[in-house]
Amino acid sequence: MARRVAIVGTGQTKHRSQRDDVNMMEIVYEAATAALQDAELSIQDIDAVLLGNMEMFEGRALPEMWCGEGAGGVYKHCLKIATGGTSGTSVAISGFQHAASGLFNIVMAIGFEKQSDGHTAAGMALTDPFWDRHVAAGAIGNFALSISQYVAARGVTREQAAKVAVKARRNACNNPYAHLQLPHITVEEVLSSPIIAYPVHRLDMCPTSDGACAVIYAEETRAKKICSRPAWVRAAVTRHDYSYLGDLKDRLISIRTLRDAARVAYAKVGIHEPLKEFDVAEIYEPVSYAELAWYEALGFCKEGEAGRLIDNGITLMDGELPVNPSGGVLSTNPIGASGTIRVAEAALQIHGKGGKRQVSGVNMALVTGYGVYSWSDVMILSSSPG
Amino acid sequence: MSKEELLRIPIKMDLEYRYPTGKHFTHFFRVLKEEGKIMALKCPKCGYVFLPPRPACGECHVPLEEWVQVSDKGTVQAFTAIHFKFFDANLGRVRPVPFGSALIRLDGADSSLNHYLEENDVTKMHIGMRVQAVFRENRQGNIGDILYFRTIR
Amino acid sequence: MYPKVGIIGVSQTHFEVSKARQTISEMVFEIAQNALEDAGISWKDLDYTITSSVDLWDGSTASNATLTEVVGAVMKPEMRVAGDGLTAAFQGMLTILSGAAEVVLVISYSKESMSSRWGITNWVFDPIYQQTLGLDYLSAAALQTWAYFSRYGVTEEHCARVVIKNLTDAQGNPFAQRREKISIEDVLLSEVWASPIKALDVSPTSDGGSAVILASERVIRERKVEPVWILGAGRCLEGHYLGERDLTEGEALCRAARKAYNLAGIKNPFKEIEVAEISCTFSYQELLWSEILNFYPRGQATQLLEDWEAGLDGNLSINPSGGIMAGNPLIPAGLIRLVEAFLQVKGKAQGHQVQEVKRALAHGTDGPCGQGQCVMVVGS
Amino acid sequence: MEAESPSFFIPGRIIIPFNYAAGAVASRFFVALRDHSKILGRRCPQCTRVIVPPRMFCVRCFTPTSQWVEVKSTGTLVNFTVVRRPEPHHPLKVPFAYGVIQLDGADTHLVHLLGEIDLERIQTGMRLRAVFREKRVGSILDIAYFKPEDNEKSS
Repeated sequence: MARRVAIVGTGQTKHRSQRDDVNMMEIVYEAATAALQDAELSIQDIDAVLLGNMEMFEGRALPEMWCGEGAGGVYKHCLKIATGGTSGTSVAISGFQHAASGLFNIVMAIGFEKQSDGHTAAGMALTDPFWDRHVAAGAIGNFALSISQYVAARGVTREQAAKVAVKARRNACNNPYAHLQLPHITVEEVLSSPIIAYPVHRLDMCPTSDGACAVIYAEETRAKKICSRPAWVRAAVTRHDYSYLGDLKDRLISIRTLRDAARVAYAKVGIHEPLKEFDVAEIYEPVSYAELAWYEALGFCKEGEAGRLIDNGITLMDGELPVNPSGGVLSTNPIGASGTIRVAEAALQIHGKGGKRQVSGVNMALVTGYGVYSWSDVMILSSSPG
Repeated sequence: MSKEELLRIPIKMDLEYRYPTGKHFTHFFRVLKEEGKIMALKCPKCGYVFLPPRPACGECHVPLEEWVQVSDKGTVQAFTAIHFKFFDANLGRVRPVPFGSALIRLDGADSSLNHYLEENDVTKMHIGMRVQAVFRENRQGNIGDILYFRTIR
Repeated sequence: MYPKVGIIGVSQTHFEVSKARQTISEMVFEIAQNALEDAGISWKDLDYTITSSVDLWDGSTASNATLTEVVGAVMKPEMRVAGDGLTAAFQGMLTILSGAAEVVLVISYSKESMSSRWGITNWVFDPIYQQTLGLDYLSAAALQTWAYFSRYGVTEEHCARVVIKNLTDAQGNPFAQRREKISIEDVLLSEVWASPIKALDVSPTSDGGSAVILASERVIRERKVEPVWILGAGRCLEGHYLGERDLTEGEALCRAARKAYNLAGIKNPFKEIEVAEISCTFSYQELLWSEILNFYPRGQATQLLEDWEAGLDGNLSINPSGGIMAGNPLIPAGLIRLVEAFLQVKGKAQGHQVQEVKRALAHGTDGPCGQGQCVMVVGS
Repeated sequence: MEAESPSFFIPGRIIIPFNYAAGAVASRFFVALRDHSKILGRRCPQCTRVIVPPRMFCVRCFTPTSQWVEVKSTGTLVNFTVVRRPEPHHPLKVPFAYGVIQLDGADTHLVHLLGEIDLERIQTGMRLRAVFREKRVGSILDIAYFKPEDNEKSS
């Protein structure tokens, strides 16, 4: 009953720590028009516009009311999805569902954040008012605690984590939209950057960015007309977990949401050996250590072998499975858009429009999203509709 | 174009909220305030002991009604020391750093509480470390009644 | 509309000025449990949860995060529509139509007693040109009222009669918050908040929420349940800057309704729909929305008052529950309308049941002056 | 079952100083207000409307606006309300009035405050003139309010 759907266009802004030249609504416009241009469509072709964003970071209630104008949502079906850090992938999944439902033919999903307008750490620490708010220190605090467990259990070293941070910022140099482009960054530099929360160094962590990203979905017949090599959505799976930071015993170690979402998505597409079968992965790594934990949860390696994967360069641009050729969240982090950027970058790789960051012959791409206290989204895109 | 002045519009959010503690949290905070005890809720089906307390078990979907007292002593499950300064919207100012924080599984509970450590030197922290709650003198009925957890042997 | 999605269970809270004895998560758990019980299914049957809430209303970041266990989303998918609850039901329907789920819980709630309604809605307005002027939903609605009055000759007295109509009808609704008997004079003489809107023209702030359980046609056939089918739905947004909008023409609602009517095959809504539950935070909106929904020709919605007062609203009953005027929080208001539409079609609306309801319309709105609009038509 | 105990309330005050980028177009509009007490609009090349306050793109046509146009600081009142319920987010003490104003030379309406005006005698169709604040900072409130044009010096 559901229809096949593909991504036929993507658009991003140039992500920076502070975009003064555009306001929040205009940054959405920039991404929307870029995606329309990429798909060679006009706004009239779009049936539905979906927005994803973290409203507290800019102190907005119903930001789609204002920013919907920039998204081209005026006189269209337009709504906003917000699920914390996974907002960007959630809105992408909602976009897919809209197009697959049969009620909409061409749908645009846009993630955006203008962190320079607010205080992200302040917004992020406004967790539940009874328990965590009193002590919470946003995503950094959450990750620092989680990493202390992961390091103890798996014995990954800070050098291995730093290698992930280096890979991301070097890859970012090939991505004209990336925020942090550091061609000469070294492991030593990461390790000598200040500790922000033990054991996380500043350069282990993602930056805060202003940016927006749009992806355009089309149902099968239109997708084939619009795009010579559509990126078909083959799976989209979400898993959420308990409410409080202390609820999960082994946070990054098991990351059961990501494991289960990947298991279901892989089964749907018939993936048995992810490291071999995926040509590229765009995964949501807000901190260097998380990428290592995700390698295990996504089945790229056995438990405890994530450090070896990065040591051996398996996930570098010229490795067996390039992970985050875009530079990832570690290089670019407009939070509500960060997940959408993963989807767009994976689609871009299938479209063959990756420019200097293009991996050759991408047929199968993996996308993940992460948010709140370990919520996960997994999407699989492919050059074949399956 | 490059010389154009780009402006920002400052708007200060200052919103007041009153969060009612409801049935479960009221009981927890009342017992904490009046008796200095830490209470948790036990799932009648799987036996999991939840701290913080909450209306339902997420696995069994049954309401939680059975209160059990848990110890004020526990084991550190995860730890950190926060060094970066950030604006605390709850305080309306930057929160003082560094501070130690940990996920602490109190004896008798199955989930952990996210709270402050007295210690802020990570070289003196480890997973499995034993800690004990230090209570505020004039308890008011909120989580701040536990000031922090101190290291014990 | 084919394939079909049905509503198999609903629940709503009693609406109150303050539900201080419950936290949000306690309230939400109660709503969800009751909806599952009404549908006769268990938590394990749920494939997907759609929540609808807004961080600033809840006073915390990603506020759905504290609800995972009480909405059945531990190790399951949840998606939050950060706006109108009826739009969340729309998303829930799409989740089923797209093949991602077969049984979906849609839940929406708000506790307006925790903060200030007008203070929060000031943060909806763009910070560049409108927010610093101090606009909120109240002052924006007042501008819309004048625009409507001056174009169509509607008066304050008409609006007062809308209030009386709703509060009278609310007396039959066991969930309604405001059921006191008041007179037209009481409304007209109540304190002016933003002319011509007076205190009693405005729905009271409220705590509460509602839920619906949606299911695929396959599940419904397999379980042999009698659902209320979703026949059509539409959602639309219009521009944000008040000075660029024609506040009386309701283009967004017009388009959302057209889409819903087309899918449901409805040509004359006044004749083909028996009950309409529409979202009216302010009294004038019941008249304005009724016209744009094409129940009455433009400028003639006051006829609904004549009909109601003469007991002749048999053709199309508007807000027999007493509607939002009797007290519903803004965010879940649209989903509560869907619950009411369900109850009417099922014949389970108790004291406010309208006879022989085959089709009912639910309407939800968010944003200032109905900037975002959602319409859903359901039926047996 | 023990009797239900009344709740405590955990007070929460959310204090965050936001600082919103106006963007290039609104910045230039504000700079003109601040430095020259001038009101600028932008013209849409497609529908040719002059949009005030100006936008980087036309919301109707989804096309970038192309040209700066100065409009008059006088106009006609098309809609209004008198606010009497006080709120902390109001810029003025109640009672005060909002107006929707058709500025001379603009094709859209401007929403702003009304001042130096008898609140009982506001009428649509009234001619209005912008009153600029003495100390201007680059904000929509650099226009203090609009006052009746024929009402010299106010009452």
